[in-house]
Amino acid sequence: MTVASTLALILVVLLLSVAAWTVVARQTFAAVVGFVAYGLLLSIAWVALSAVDVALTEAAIGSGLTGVLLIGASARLRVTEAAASPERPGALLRGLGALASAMVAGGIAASVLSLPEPAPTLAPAVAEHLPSIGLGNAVTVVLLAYRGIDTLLESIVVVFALIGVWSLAPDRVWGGYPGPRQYADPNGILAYLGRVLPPIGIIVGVYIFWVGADLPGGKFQGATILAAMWLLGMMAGLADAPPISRTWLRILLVAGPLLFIAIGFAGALTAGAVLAYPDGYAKLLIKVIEAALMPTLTLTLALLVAGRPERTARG
Amino acid sequence: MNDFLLVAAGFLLLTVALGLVRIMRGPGDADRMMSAQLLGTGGVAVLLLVGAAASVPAAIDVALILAVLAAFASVAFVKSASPPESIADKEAGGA
Amino acid sequence: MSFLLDVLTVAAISAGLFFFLAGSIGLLRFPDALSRLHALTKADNVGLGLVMLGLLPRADGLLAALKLVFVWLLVLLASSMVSQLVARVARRGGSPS
Amino acid sequence: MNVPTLFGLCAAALVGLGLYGVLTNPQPLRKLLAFNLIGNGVFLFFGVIARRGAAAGFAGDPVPHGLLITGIVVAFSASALAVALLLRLFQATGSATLTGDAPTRAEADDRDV
Repeated sequence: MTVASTLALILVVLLLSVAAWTVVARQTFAAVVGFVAYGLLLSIAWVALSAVDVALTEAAIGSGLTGVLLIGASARLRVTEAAASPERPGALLRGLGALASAMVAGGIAASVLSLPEPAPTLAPAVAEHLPSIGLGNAVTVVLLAYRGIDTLLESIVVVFALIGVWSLAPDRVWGGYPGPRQYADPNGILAYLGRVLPPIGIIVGVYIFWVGADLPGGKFQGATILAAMWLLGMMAGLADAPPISRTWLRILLVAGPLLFIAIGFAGALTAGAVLAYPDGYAKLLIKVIEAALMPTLTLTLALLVAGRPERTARG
Repeated sequence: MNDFLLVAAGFLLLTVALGLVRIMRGPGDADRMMSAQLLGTGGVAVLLLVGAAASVPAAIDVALILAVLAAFASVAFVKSASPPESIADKEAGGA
Repeated sequence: MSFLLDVLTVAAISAGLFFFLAGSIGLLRFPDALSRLHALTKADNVGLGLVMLGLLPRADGLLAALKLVFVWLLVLLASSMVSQLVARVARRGGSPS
Repeated sequence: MNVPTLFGLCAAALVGLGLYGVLTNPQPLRKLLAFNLIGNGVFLFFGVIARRGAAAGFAGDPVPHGLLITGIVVAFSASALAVALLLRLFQATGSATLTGDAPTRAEADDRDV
C-alpha cells in the first residue's frame, strides 16, 4: 500500500464517519455542523482525485454557502425538533430501510468494481480542440464551449430557484426585503470582521474568477466567494439586501443568461450552429459571457441564502 | 521528501479527526462549532501539504477559499445562537 | 543549501503537527468550553504557521510563497475573531435559547 | 487497492447512508441533509470515472469535471429552495412536519404574522 492510497483510505474513513454522524445524530444542529465538516473533507477528497476545479467549487459552495444556509435553517426550526421524535419509524421499518439502502449501495459498489478497462474518456478530444479556443483551463473550455448548453441552462435554473424562493413570500411582504433584519453592534467584533474581511474576500473572489481562464478557477467559484462576502456584510448588520422589487436588481438577475442566449443564437448566424463561436472570437466571447454571468451568479447565490422576502421596510 | 509531506498530511488528518469527536460529544453547540473550526484550519494545512507533495499548485487556491470562508459558518452560528437584540447588548456590555 | 532547507521543512512541519496534536487533545480533554477554545487557537495560529513556514522553501515562485503567507494571515484573522464570538456564546451557556 | 476504486466504494457507501437517512428520518431538514449525501455520492462516483479517464496530459477527464461543477451549483440552489419551502411551512403551520393533516387555508392565514 502506497503512502497516497493510505492517505486516501484515511480520508474515506473520515468522510464516511462524518456522513454517518449527520444521519444518526440526535440533534439537528449537531448533524448540520457534521455536514459542514463533511463538505470540508469532501473538498480535500476532490484534490486527492486531481479534480481541483471541483475542489474549488465544493470548498466555496459545500462548506461555505450550504453551511450558512443550513445553520440558519436549523436554528429557526429548532423548536420543531421535539415534536418530530415520536414520528421516528420503528425498529422493523428502520431495519427494512437499512436493508434497502445496503442493497443499493452494494449495487453501486459492484458497478464501481466492474468499470470498463480501459476507461472511456473524452480527454483526448478536448485536448485536440483546446488550441482552437485559446484558453488554458480545459474545464472552463468544457463549460463554455463543448457543454455550453449545460452552463446556459444552469445559469437559468439558478435564477428559477431564486424565483421559487421569492414566490413563497406572503402577499403582504411581496417586493420587500429578504430574510429577517440583522442586528449587530456597530463597534463590535462582528461588525469589525464585516468590515475587514470583505475587501480581502472580494480580491480573492476576483482572482479566482480571473485565473479561471488558464488555471483552475472560474466564475462559479469566484461568484460564490463574492456572494459569501456580501452575506457576511448582511450578517454583520452593515449591509442589507435590496428589496426584491428593485428594477436594477431584476435586470442584473437576468442580464447574464440573456446575454449568453443572445451570443448563443448569434452563433447560429456567424458560426453555423447555436452556441458555436466564430473562428478567432471564441476566447473573447467566452470572457464576455463569463464576465456577464458573474454579477448574475453573485446576486442569485447570495439571495438564495438570504431567503424569501420577510419585511416591507427596514425595521 | 514528498512522502514525508504526505505522511504529515495523513497524520494531520488523524489528529484533526480526534478533535471531530467533539462534534459528536458536544455538549454545547459552541463546542461543536470549535471542532469544525479546528477541522477547517487542519484542512487548510492538509491541502497545503498535499498540494506541495503532489505538485498541484492550485491546491493553495482551494486552501485560500477555505481560509476566506473559515469565519463564515461560525458567524452564522453566532448570529443564530443569539437573539437579535442580545448580541448588541452583550457586545456593548462585554467588550 | 537545499539539504539545510529540507531540514528546516521537516523540523517546522513536525513542530506544526505537534501543535495540531496538542490542540486536538486539548479540545478533547479540557474540562470547559473556554479552555477548549484556548487549546484550539494554538493549533490555528502556531500549528498552521509552522506548517506554512516549512512549506515556504518548496513554494514554486514568489507568488505561491506570498499566497502561503496570505492563507496563514487570513486564518489568523478569522480564528481570532471567531474565537471571541464563539467564546461569548459559550459563556452564555452554549445552547441558543 | 488504488485510489479511484477506494473513492468509488466510498461513493457507494455515501449513497447508501443518504438513502437510509431519507427513508428513516422524520424531520424534513434531516432528509435534506441525507439527500445531499446521496447527491455527493453520485458526484463522487462521477469524479472517480473522470479520474480513471485521465489521458492526453490531463489528470482527469475535463468533461465530467465541467458537469460536476454545474451539478454542485444546481444541487445548492435546489437545497436553498427546499430550505425556503421548509421555513415557509413552519411559518404557516407552526411545525415542520411532512405527516398529518395539512392546515386549512384559513389557519395558515391566521398564523401568517
